[in-house]
Amino acid sequence: MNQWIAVGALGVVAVGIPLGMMAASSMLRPTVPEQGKSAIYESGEVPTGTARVQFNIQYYMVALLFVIFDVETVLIFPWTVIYRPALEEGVPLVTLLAPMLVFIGILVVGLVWAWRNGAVEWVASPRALKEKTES
Amino acid sequence: MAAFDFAPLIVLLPFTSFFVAVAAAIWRPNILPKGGALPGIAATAGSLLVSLWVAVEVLGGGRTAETVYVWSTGVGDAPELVFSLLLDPLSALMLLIVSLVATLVHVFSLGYMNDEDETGLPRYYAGLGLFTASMLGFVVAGNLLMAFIFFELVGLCSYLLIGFWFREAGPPSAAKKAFLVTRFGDYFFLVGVAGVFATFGSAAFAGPESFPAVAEAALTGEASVRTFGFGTQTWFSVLGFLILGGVVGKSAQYPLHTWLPDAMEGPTPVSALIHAATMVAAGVYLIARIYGFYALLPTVLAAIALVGGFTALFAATMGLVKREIKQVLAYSTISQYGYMMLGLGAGGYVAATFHLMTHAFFKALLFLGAGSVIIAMHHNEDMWDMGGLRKRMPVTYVTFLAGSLALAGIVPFAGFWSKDEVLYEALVHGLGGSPILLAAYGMGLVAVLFTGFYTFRMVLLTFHGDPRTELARNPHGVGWNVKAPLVVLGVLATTAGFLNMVPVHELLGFPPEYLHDWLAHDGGRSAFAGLTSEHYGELLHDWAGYSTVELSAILPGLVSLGLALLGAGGAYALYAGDDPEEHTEKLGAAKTVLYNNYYQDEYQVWLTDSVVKPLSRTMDTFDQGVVDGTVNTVSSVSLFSGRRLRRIQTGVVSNYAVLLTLGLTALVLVVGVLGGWFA
Amino acid sequence: MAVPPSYYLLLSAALFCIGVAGVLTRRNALLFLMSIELMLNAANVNFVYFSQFWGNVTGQTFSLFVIALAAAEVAIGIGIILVLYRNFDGVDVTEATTMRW
Amino acid sequence: MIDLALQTVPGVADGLLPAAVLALTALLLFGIDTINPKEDSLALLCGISVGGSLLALALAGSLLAAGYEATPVYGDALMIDGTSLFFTLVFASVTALVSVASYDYLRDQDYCAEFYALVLFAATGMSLMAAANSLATAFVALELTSLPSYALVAFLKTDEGSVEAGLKYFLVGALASAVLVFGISLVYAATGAMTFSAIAEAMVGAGDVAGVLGLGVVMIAGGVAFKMAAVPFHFWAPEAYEGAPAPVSGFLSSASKAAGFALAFRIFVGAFPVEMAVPMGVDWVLVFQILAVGTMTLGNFAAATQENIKRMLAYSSVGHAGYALIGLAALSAGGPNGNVLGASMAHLFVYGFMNTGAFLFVAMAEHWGVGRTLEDYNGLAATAPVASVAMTVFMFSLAGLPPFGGFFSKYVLFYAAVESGFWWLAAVGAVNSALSLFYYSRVVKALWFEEATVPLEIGRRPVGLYVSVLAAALGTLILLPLFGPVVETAQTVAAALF
Repeated sequence: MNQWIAVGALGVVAVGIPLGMMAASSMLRPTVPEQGKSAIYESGEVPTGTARVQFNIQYYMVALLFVIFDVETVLIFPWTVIYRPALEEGVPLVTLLAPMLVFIGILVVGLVWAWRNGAVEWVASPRALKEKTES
Repeated sequence: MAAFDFAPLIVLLPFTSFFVAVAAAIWRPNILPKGGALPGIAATAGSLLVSLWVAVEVLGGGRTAETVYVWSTGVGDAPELVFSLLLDPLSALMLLIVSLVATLVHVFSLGYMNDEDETGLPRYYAGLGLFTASMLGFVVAGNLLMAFIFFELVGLCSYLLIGFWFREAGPPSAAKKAFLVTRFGDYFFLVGVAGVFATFGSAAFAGPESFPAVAEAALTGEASVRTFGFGTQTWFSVLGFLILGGVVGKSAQYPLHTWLPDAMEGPTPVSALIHAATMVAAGVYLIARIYGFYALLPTVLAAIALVGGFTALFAATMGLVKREIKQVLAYSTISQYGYMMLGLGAGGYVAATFHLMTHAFFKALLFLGAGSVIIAMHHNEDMWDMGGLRKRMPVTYVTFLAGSLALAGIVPFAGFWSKDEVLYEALVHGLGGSPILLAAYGMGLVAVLFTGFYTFRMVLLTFHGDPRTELARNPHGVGWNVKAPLVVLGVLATTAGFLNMVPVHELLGFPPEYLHDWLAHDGGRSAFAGLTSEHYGELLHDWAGYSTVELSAILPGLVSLGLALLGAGGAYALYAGDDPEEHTEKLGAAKTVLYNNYYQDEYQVWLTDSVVKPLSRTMDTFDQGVVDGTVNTVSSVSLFSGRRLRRIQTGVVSNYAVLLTLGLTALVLVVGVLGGWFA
Repeated sequence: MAVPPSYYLLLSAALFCIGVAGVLTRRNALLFLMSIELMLNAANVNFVYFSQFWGNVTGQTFSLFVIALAAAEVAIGIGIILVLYRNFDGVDVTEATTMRW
Repeated sequence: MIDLALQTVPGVADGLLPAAVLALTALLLFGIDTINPKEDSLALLCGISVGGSLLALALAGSLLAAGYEATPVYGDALMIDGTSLFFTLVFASVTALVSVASYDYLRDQDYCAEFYALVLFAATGMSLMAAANSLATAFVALELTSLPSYALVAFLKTDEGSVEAGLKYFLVGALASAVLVFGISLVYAATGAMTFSAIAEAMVGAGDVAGVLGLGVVMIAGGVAFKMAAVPFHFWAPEAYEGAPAPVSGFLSSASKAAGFALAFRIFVGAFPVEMAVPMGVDWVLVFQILAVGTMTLGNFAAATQENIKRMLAYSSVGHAGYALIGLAALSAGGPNGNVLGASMAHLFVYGFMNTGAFLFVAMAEHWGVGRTLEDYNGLAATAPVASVAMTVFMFSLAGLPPFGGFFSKYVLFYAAVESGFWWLAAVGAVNSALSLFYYSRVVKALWFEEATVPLEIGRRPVGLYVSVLAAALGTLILLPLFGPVVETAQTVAAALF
């Protein structure tokens, strides 16, 4: 079990150092609360509101597309693992390549569909347009 | 064998008329003259002719059991499911009865429905056609599954026809009650059918592979069947009781008789069809059809006899106090089917079949007669509003009287011979070492007295005395289409009993007992030897332990005749003469007569109040409270628990997740503990 | 210093139970989804370890499938949660109770 | 002829052709929508969808008729045999019915192409579920069925009911699939295998980890029970069926449920054979017995008290899952298992027609603007007699009244249960059937015997809905004479599973 002692010690140290530093600094520093300190830092810009704003829904759409296509690509990974050994074993190139082409083809159909249906176009919402003209 | 080739027509003809009427109802409601009656009449008359032909063929020794259509051959040792025809003396006889009554009912409907300008006639005739076709299909069924299918179709048709006047309040609920109560019995039947298949691998009625034959072989040890861990006899009895469940529901036996009086809400010709030849008869016919199976099971037989005897008595007492003419007839039907069950349970296969036949004639007659009275009375059914119809409707009166004499069991009308034989069989088998039958016999005997009483009370109140209302003074006339069926049935109700006059045969040595001979022989075909009354007699003797004592048929016949006459006389003493109230008004001075009338009235009140009413009321309370109560409790408990159960569905998806998790955990625990994972 | 298989089973079971607890207690649809992701990943722990334990890659490959399908599920789920937000003005799963019993 | 056609498709096993046709049809629909996203020609889309599903139906039917031999394809990942083709028949016919019916339903909707594509993707998933031969393909196929289904249920984006239904379906579904995956991982932990035959072989040596294996098996059972809508995994069903567009309800409650059963039959018969699992203490038969009894009872009891027809049908569909579960619950080592399982399959087949038909009738009523409660149906027969006759056929058939198809399937099912010695399952089923007659007959009574409270105006006779309702009714009736071949086929292919 002694190897676990090392792991535990690492944990203790990992938690202890930051805690200790924060404790030390709070004991040493002067405490001057001021409004500017708790204000949102926007690189010098004056913040227009809180950080808890609602994002435009289209951020999610793009993010969703990304997540899906990104994760689907993971499925190419097992194929690449067997690709070279299988070729060396004498499996015909077509047999090896065709399934992956079909897979990617289906993904492409989906992507093109999403594209044509306007999933990646940035449509300014009426409200956003209104706000823009007002400001 | 030409006749047998045409036998499927017996079923198909009314079925075609059903389609014609349905098609007419959907596309061209007015295309058919008489609202579709004529195709129905033609079809049922055609069935009757073919049935006659079949009967002649059977008389000449012809028998057949053939497969018409194979549903499924099954895989491996799974049984075949087939449609098959079985034509033997029993089914040939029943075919004649059903097709005859159905034809007459169709004709009568011309007067009862068409002439009264009812609407929806195509629907009515479609129902009648399907009803007839289903019953005929049931009669020719060659196996239990096919019988069950048609049995259910009969129930469905009764639902459609009882609820014919669905815009009124009563008929739909009566239809529903009839449907549900009989269905309740049928579910037992269904399980029974499945059980028969599982046990014997076949549900055929006839032949060496038939399930009665296999059952017999299994009891002697010559064949092995699956009995699911029960003793052979015990398991067979369980099956017998399950099938009996369907019979009790359809034949309106205690305690599932409650639907039948309500079913009077349907049109009267339908009542005639239901009670005389089709739905109610189906139950008794089913037992007769597989009598070779029941004859092996003394427990079930005793139960059948007791249920029958009790129902006969119980229904007869309730018939004593009813006001409406059709209600009296309804209770008499229950009572008469009780006799048939008694006959079957007591080993009187021929007697019960005989009573089934005579009852079909005289009860159809009585219902049609009542229908004629109802037409005349402008659809008023209260007997206390009638009286004196004798002079105004002579044909109806005479035929109705013939039917009543038959119902009451007065010699020489048909009912006497058959009822007497049923009671005789119960008595001789009871004395021959099955004392339990004596109790059933006793109940049947007492019921004879009551039957005589209520029958003649009905006749006297309806036809005799003075008219009590304006309606009864000027009744509506009835046409030939009402009278002709009445006359045909009147003749049959008078003479049908001569087919099997046991006491006369004993006394004089002739005429022959035609029905006994008809049912006793296999026509030289050994495959049908298992379906004869001779064979049933042997089975009853060997397995049910029924033996007979030597006893003259004459004395018991005289006893029951005496009781019937006593009952009839009682009714005569109470209800003969003119109506008390009317009488008092007209002859205010005639004090003696008034006194007599008063005395009658008092006596009647006393009799009903102190004897009959409490009895009936007790029966009624029992009926309403216990029997209906049980049924209602079951349904309300179901609905209540249903309402509780649906509350689980709270609509909050988190709760579903909780319940799902808990359910899964419970499953894991149960399987885990039983499977020893945690050991 | 091989870690015994039962430890991995316990780890994945613990993850799974945390997920279940989240499902049972959270009313926010997004957190509900995240809890389910946790349960899926509990399964992935099993797959990855036992793939190595049995010496075949079936389990590891399958865990890739699980990840991909989880992403697809999230995509559908976010879509449904969006229309939920529009119709019920919130993402509280206990609010949508127009149908019950 | 078929054989020739099959030779020309490289890389696709001929038995997979029905599934491939379904998938290609869905892709084709996507393609059409891609070319012209704004203007959907509903007739074209509907035609393609119906054509594709009918082609799949014909292919599956002819392969089945030709006596397709069981062939594992793609390294044992899928198994094409009679069972998979039989179920493909069910899925393809329900898909065709639903596609035709949706024609009228979608008339005023957007995203019609997506609707049809999703239906066909789900159908593809279902036929793969029926062909799954490995836990991996089983899970992927199940998700391929589920994900489009979630979207379909929530299809009416602005309708509160539809969205709520979609949410509940999705959340419960996600939970169930997490349970399923965890179950699979435990089975993999205990056996180190994914394909069914390998698991069955490895079970011999897994005696000392029976607990892990058993837990996994029960969790897998839970995961597929979600698809079947069996108690206690049914909670989504009443709401999803009630809130979803009625054609989708019909699709889910018939085809998706059947797919759940197909998968369960495959997994449990193939991977955990009764004669091995039960002695080990992994008594999944017991699990299904509990589920069957609970499902039958709860479904029918809850249905009996419903006033909303769609919800009543939803609960009745839960009840029918209970009947079909008898197929798994009445298995025993050395029993007539093929008969039981085949009877259950035949019941699902008949059920596919009658239940879809009933939901499509509800769709028609919704189309006319008739309300959803029983009272709103009063006197509908006077206005729409033909459709009401069809609905009556469905109701009586669902109740198991002869002479409709539902009677035979239920009869054969109960008979098979009795034959295997599980008479008590048949008894519970029979009692529940009796209760079910009560609520089915209420619908018939409302249609025919009650007076309409408000005069009903029917503007248009929707062609598509009429065609599909009548086709379903015809199917229910034709299965009367044809039931023999159906049940024989089902029992033959089921026997081949053991």
